Amino acid sequence: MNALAILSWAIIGAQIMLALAMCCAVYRLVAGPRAQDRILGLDTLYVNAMLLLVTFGIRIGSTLFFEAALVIGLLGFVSTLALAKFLMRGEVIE
Amino acid sequence: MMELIFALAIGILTASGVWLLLRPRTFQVIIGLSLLSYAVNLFIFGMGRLRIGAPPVLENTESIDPALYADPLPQALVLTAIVISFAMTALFLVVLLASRGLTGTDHVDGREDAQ
Amino acid sequence: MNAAGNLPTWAALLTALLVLVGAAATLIGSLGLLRLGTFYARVHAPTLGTTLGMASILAGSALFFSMLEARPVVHEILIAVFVGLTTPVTLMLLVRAALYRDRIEGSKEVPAADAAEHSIPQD
Amino acid sequence: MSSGMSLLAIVILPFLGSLVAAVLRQDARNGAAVLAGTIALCATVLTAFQFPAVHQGGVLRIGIEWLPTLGLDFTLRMDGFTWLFSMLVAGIGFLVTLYARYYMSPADPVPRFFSFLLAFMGAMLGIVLSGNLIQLVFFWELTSLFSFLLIGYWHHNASARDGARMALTVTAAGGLCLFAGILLIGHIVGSYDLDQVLASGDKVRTSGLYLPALILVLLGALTKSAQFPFHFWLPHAMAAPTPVSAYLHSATMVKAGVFLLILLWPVLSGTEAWFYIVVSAGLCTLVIGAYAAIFQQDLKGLLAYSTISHLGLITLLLGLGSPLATVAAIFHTMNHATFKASLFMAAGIIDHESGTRDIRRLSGLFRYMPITATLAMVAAAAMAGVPLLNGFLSKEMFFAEAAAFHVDSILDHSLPYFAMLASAFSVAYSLRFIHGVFFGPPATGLPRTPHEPPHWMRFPVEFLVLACLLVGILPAMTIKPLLATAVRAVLGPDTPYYSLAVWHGFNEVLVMSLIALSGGVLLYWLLQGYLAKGIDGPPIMRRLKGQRIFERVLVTLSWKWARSAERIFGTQRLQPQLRLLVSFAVLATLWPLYRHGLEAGFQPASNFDPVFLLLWIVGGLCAVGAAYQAKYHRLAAMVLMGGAGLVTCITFVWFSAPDLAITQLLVEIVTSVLILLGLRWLPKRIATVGDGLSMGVHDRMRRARDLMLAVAAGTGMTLIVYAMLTRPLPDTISRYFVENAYSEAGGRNIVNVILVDFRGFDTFGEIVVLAIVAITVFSLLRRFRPAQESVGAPEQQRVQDAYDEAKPDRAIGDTLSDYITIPALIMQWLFPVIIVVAIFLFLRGHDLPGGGFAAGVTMSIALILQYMAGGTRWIEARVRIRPMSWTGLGLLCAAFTGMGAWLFGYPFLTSHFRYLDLPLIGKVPAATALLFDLGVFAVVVGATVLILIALAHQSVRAPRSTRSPTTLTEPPVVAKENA
Amino acid sequence: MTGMLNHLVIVPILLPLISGAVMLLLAERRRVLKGAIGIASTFALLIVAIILMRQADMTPPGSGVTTYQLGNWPAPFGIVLVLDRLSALMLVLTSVLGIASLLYSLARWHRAGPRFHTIFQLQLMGLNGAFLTGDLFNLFVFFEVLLAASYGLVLHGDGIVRVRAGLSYIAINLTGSFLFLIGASLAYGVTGTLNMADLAARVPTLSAGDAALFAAAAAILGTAFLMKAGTWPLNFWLPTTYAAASAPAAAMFAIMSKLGIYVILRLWTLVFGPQAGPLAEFGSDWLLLGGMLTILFGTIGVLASQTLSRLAGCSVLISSGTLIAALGTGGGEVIGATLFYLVSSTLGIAALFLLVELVERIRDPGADVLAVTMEAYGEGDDEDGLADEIGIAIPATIATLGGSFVACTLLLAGLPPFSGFIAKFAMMAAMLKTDGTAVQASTWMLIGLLIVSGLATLIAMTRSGISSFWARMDDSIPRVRIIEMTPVLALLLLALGLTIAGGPAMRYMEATTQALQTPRGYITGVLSAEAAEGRSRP
Amino acid sequence: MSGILPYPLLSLALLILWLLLNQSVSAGHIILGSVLAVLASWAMAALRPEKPRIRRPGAALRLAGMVLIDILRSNLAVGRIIVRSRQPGVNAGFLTIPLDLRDRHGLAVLSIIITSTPGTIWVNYDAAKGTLLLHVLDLVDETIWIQTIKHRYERLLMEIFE
Ligand code: NA
Ligand code: NA
Repeated sequence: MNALAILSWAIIGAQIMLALAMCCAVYRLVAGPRAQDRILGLDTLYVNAMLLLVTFGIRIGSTLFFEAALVIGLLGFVSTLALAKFLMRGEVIE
Repeated sequence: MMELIFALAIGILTASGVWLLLRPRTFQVIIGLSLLSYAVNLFIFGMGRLRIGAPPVLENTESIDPALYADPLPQALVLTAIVISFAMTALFLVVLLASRGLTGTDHVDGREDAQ
Repeated sequence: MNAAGNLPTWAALLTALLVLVGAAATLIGSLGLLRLGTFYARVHAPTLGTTLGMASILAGSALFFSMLEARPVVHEILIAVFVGLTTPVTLMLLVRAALYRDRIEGSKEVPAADAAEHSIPQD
Repeated sequence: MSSGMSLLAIVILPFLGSLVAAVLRQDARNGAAVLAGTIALCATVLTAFQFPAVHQGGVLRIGIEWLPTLGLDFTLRMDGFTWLFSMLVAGIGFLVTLYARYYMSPADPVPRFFSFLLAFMGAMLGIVLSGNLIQLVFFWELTSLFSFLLIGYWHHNASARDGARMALTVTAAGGLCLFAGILLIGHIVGSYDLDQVLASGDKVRTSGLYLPALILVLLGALTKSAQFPFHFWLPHAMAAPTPVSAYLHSATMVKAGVFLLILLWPVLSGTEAWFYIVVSAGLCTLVIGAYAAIFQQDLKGLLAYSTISHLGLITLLLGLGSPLATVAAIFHTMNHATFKASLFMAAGIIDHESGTRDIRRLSGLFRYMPITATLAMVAAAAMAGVPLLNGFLSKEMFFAEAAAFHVDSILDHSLPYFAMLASAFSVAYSLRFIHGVFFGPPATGLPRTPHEPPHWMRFPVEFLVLACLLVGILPAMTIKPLLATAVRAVLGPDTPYYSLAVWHGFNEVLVMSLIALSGGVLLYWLLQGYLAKGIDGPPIMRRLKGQRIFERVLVTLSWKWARSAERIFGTQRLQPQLRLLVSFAVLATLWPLYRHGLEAGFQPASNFDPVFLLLWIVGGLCAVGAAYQAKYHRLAAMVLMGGAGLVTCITFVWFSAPDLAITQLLVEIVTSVLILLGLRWLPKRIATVGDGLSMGVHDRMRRARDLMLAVAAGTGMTLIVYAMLTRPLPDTISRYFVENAYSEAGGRNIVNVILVDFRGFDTFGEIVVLAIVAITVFSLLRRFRPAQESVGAPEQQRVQDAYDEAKPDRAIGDTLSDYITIPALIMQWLFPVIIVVAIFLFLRGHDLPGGGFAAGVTMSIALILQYMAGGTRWIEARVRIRPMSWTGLGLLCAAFTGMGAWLFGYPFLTSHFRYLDLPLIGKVPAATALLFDLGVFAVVVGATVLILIALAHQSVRAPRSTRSPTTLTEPPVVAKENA
Repeated sequence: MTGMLNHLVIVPILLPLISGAVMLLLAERRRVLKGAIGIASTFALLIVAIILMRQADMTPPGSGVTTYQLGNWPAPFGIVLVLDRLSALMLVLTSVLGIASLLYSLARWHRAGPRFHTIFQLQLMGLNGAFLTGDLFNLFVFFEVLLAASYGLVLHGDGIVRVRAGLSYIAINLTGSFLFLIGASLAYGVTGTLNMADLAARVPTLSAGDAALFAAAAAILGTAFLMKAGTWPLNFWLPTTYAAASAPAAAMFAIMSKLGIYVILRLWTLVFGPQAGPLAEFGSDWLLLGGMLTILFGTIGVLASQTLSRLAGCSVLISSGTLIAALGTGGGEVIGATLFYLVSSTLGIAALFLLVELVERIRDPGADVLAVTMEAYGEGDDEDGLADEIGIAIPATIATLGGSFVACTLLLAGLPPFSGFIAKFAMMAAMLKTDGTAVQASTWMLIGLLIVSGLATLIAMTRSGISSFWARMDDSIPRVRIIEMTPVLALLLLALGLTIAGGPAMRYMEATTQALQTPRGYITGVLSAEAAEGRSRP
Repeated sequence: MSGILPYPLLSLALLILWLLLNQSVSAGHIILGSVLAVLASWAMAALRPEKPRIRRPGAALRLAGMVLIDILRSNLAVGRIIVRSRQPGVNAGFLTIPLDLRDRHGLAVLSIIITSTPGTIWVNYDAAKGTLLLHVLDLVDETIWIQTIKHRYERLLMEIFE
């Protein structure tokens, strides 16, 4: 088993772990119980998804998916932020 | 196998979307329309078949082998569809708000079920 | 993986390690969402993913592509910076919102709005 | 003037006159009358001049190409028969015009009356002179229309309105039947040309479609001629001004049906079906009409029923199918026109001069208006068939034909008796007319003191009565050549021998006449006591009012049933409509697949990847969860929807679509902000206790049905997608894009090149959609009235402000400021960062994932973030954004970039690219597509910002809290934040 | 391609876009200028459309089409605009309705909400684009353009009825758009092309399995188009929406339901013509059945209507049903007659929609005032610019309105002297032309339905007309302006003109039919068109 | 200088951002990036934010290193709690800390540090009282946390920003 094969398996393993992490997040998303739990779940889901995309880039050997991850990293928080503000203030833009 | 998962994914999105589309509350309908738009976007995308690791971005411009790239056309179509469905979601949302304000109900018919 | 043919062994192994560690950290963090009992406890969990998990995986990625393309590929730093800046914003706002909601409902788990001064321990 | 041009003039002149009259001033009574009279006279004279040409069996014709491919040319045709009819129409038209000049009141809009009258005359002449059956139908329907307008002329009377509507409904319906019948005849014959149809009688009668064609044509003719059972509209048409009645119900409208029967007699008659249908309709009408006429109290009503009866007589004659009967029919048509027109006019004079038409009130008018009375008495005698008057001659012929043998049947054998009976009735009502109005004690209490009318008003009556006399006394010298011409034109070689002598000797027919005359007198004498009671309407039949049945049927069919049917087969509710649409789509999709068979492809299956499966477990849970939560937990549903969207986005990455992933993500973000902005105006739905438990069986059924439909739709999509994914991709047009993206369009990112170049026109349309939606949203929100419950500030803000206010060391807004200040600082510093990233995405789009759309959305997110951080007022005090202008300029930028290619002779959107050699920087690719993408960018920024900001602005609209302060109750939870 | 005249084909799309975008840059209060720009642009559109029609009419039928290769990319790869007699006809019809509606709106409606003129121009752009495009997905895009604009126009003027109707309209059409997308992409997945001509060329070569999937795609598309055309049972939204829309918007919509029919006609003659092998004549029985049911439902609806505007909406259904059913009979000459009917009924319906509002002012003189106060409600600071002074009240108002109403009635009921009669006659005569073979029972039924629907229209319209014009209690004369009456009269005169010029009109329609029935001309015309120098087909 | 380059540090950071995004240090990108960085800083100037003054860059670096180490340590600690503990989160609790730091940028950085560190989260800062409400996952000894925040971070931040 050469190093590349190890890397390949490692990445698949990592992706499975990340996917499981997404499952955990989605549990909160679905089960709640409160709105804040769901929002937290969504935020986690976003981060996990971003990491999954990065690992996917390694797996494919292409940087073309980097910007997708970058967009999640930079802007993914906006929707959760809006949700949080909505909970606190009842409206997103005052 | 991936094809089956992909197909089932579209099926689930469609079923959820259709279910919501047929509900009486405007908000349910807008969520349903969004889910349906995911389903439809994936559907269009799937019409170019599934290719892993072949994004249609030319790396070597000297000799171009079309077989190396995923079908770019459905992707372009999906992009257009995404934009349009975003616009329509916005419009539907505002109309449902206006309807709620004017009719006093969030029933899709603008009046609570009489029957 | 076909494109990774010219990767040195050490780099491959290191990448594998970094990615696995990052994924494990992230998974543990997300497991926290399941295991932790209250919202305020749960809110700590995802930071594992946004710190160690992210850093590790991004480092793996940077290493991998730098080796692969034989030039320094460091734009992963951007993701780290962005996530580092943005995640706290969300979490802060979310926790405060949760606090408001719990106070409104008269939850015993959270300190009352006025209780702040009294809870300052004397040292 | 050639004969063809004359024909054209005869038909067209009245229409032209009608147009002229329509634009005359409404008080131009004399002008309109002179115009109408002149035109009618012209038409009469022009027609008269054609007599030499048609006298010897000649046929005049003019054809103008109209719809040649459909075999429909505008053809006018005149033979002896139609000449005679035109003379009647035009001549009596002239007399009626003259009469109407004096009859119509200056208070009425008289020019409009003449306009309608002329148009009606034109339409009638059009029917008569049509050389093409479709053209005949064309004019036929026009007569229905103009008769409607004429009958309803005094539309302030409800009876005029009802009468007009009924006449129109019945005759137009009949006209449509006629239309269908003519289509059938045309189908059988292969042409609508009258001459060809007339030459194809055998072909028509032996065709399998003969019976339906006959029935349809008869429906047209019998409704128009007010034949039983369609007779009821005619008495109600008496609400029209009397000149109209005189014209429509003597020579024209009702005669159109008779005309058609005579015209098509050579083609349709001679079969048993013809005999039974036409004779029974005619006979019933003859008897019933005459019977009912006796008991009318209204002069015009009496004349109306008499008209019905006489038309029945003509119809009966035509139904007999013998040439001699047809001669009688033609003859009686003319006679009836003369005496009935004069009678109507006389009735009009009586009405005009005495103020009433009620026989019960009228009496002894002879001494006030002796001349008119004499004229009316002669005309009534003609109607009764008194010898030495024209009515007698044609009635004799009728009796002869009734007694003759036609088709061996009870109907045929009973005809003479019914003929005598009806004749006796007609004597009785004629007597009643004469005796009741002109004799007896002088009338008292009439609205006006009666006297003779102006001379020219009486002139038409005099003229017509003279005609009755002349024809009655000297038939051979007056009517014979005309009748012969007409008969020859219809019957051709079958023309029988007939005699127009006044005296045929003492024969069977004379006996019948005598019996009828004396029977009529006797009947009137017997009935006097009953009639004196003044009961309106005939005994027995009084209750059976055709009109009322008609109204009831019409209302039931066209209103009650229609409304129920609409309720049953339609719905106003959205859900059933969507359900139908989805079901329809599912079934329509499955049907061809079921018929042709759906098979999976043979592409080798790809490797299983557990990660992807896990991903879609996540995605599926989110989708189903969203579906489950959307009713009461909107926020949850929204969050779950976001989860599903995220997984969709990863799927795009998975299968090599980075552009899609980026765009989907960005749109996802904007959409969720948008929906949240909307949720603020959508009051909460509180799940009521027991909701879902108390759900009725009906609801459960509906849900089960929806669930099945949803599952069916999902399954269908799955099947199709699977079938598609497993078959190889055909040779698609994408190959061209891949091969030419770089060399021809100068871009490496093929998707982007497609978007801005190969299929830039799609993108062009797409940004227009975005712009329109933004404008529409903006417009809607300009007048947005929020739901009552959300008019005030959200509960959270009220609670927090109340808390701040209650604390001495806090000011209102401190809670917000504590909450947002620190995060807002970070968000502000992200502003330039996001802008730079947006520009980055924009500039790299042509070569790498990104592009104008993604950049535009990113840019608008940068702005929205600042709105969220600082609030609307804060940001707008600092940055002035003109989204409407961004949108407009973006559209123009895209359009003008595309049009720039015109300057070089290339089509719209032809791109141009080259490498610019810049100092220091080196070669830089520059493509016009980038300029186009700039337009896209601007529109996206403008539209997205416009939509979001317009929504956000609702919160700062000033007067909203004052609108309904009473509905806002402070929630009791305020204290708890304080606690 | 040299000379600006070559670009004329795209002008019907660009001109409204540019004028719409320019108006977006103008402030809201500059309504006079905007009105002038709108009118000028629409008139120019009409002139261009007429030139294009003449141009299209010069090519011999079936021998080719004028194409415009956007971006200079050859078909089937790039998007092409295709000008033939059919599209030219629809362009002319669109601009005629455009002028009528726009003129009408200048009296008051353009002030009832912001940015009316831009949305109106973009509506025209969407329609023109949909008629011109030769690409299936581009058709979707233009459908969305015109739908988006129609959403704007339905909601224009605001109010509870419009918003309620708008919500249903949007929800249903969004669902329809999804179907369009699914169908179009499925067609691509099977055939690998989006160009309609190329699609037609590729369909006969499909394997049996692929053909089934393509048929499914066609069925999905068909569902979407039939919904948009207003086919029963997918049409309940239509009368409600059209009745709720403001008069000029509704008049414009008269052609929108025809668009669904246009597309069916275009695609079905092109793709499912006799050359399509197993898919030839796909679904025509269903068209016939659906069309007849639609006529029936429209007839019921017309009779059951309580308001004139709903009656007008239901008459759209009759018109649609007639067209669909006639297409379903599929006979050669029927299509020509059907096109004639399409033009005639569109003019009639548009005139009626414009008229209805004026007539309702007679019925309820308060409505006039109400409309004005309604405009005043929520009127922004910049909406005060124009008072009611455009146009003067016309003399003999009632008589003019009444005459127009009668004319509309005749036109829609298919009675002479208007073109409706010729149209119905032409259709029925063509259906009965069977060259000796027996006429099918379904054809007889259709003919019967056509006649009955005409009668029902007559009865229903007479009923409302009498109560509006003849049975009114007061003698007040409603305020109707020349600028409102002119479009109605012009549309009716056009319909009358169609009767008189029936020969040439029918000749055009028949040439159109001939071209439609020889799709080879279209296909080769599109696929063999030369690109301008520089690019060529590989 | 402030007219063209209102925020020089920001502009520099944006230039670096641009170069990182494009993964290139070519002259073209440096020029383009500089132009964009200046333009973007103008956009920032439009918002008229408070200008941060960074007095001691050295302290900033020290802080950064410290924070990284703390974050790594906390990762392990929190990971252990999640995986090992029978009842994870049982010791969690709120904690109020009075702060002396008033500079808003300093507070912002502190909030990022605290929230990014697993196991602690910034809940609310009462500007009037200058108190910070925290939530801590493992609140066994409150004083340790106060020590850490006040002495490790707040002091350094005050050095940098005030
Ligand atoms: Na009397
Ligand atoms: Na933390």
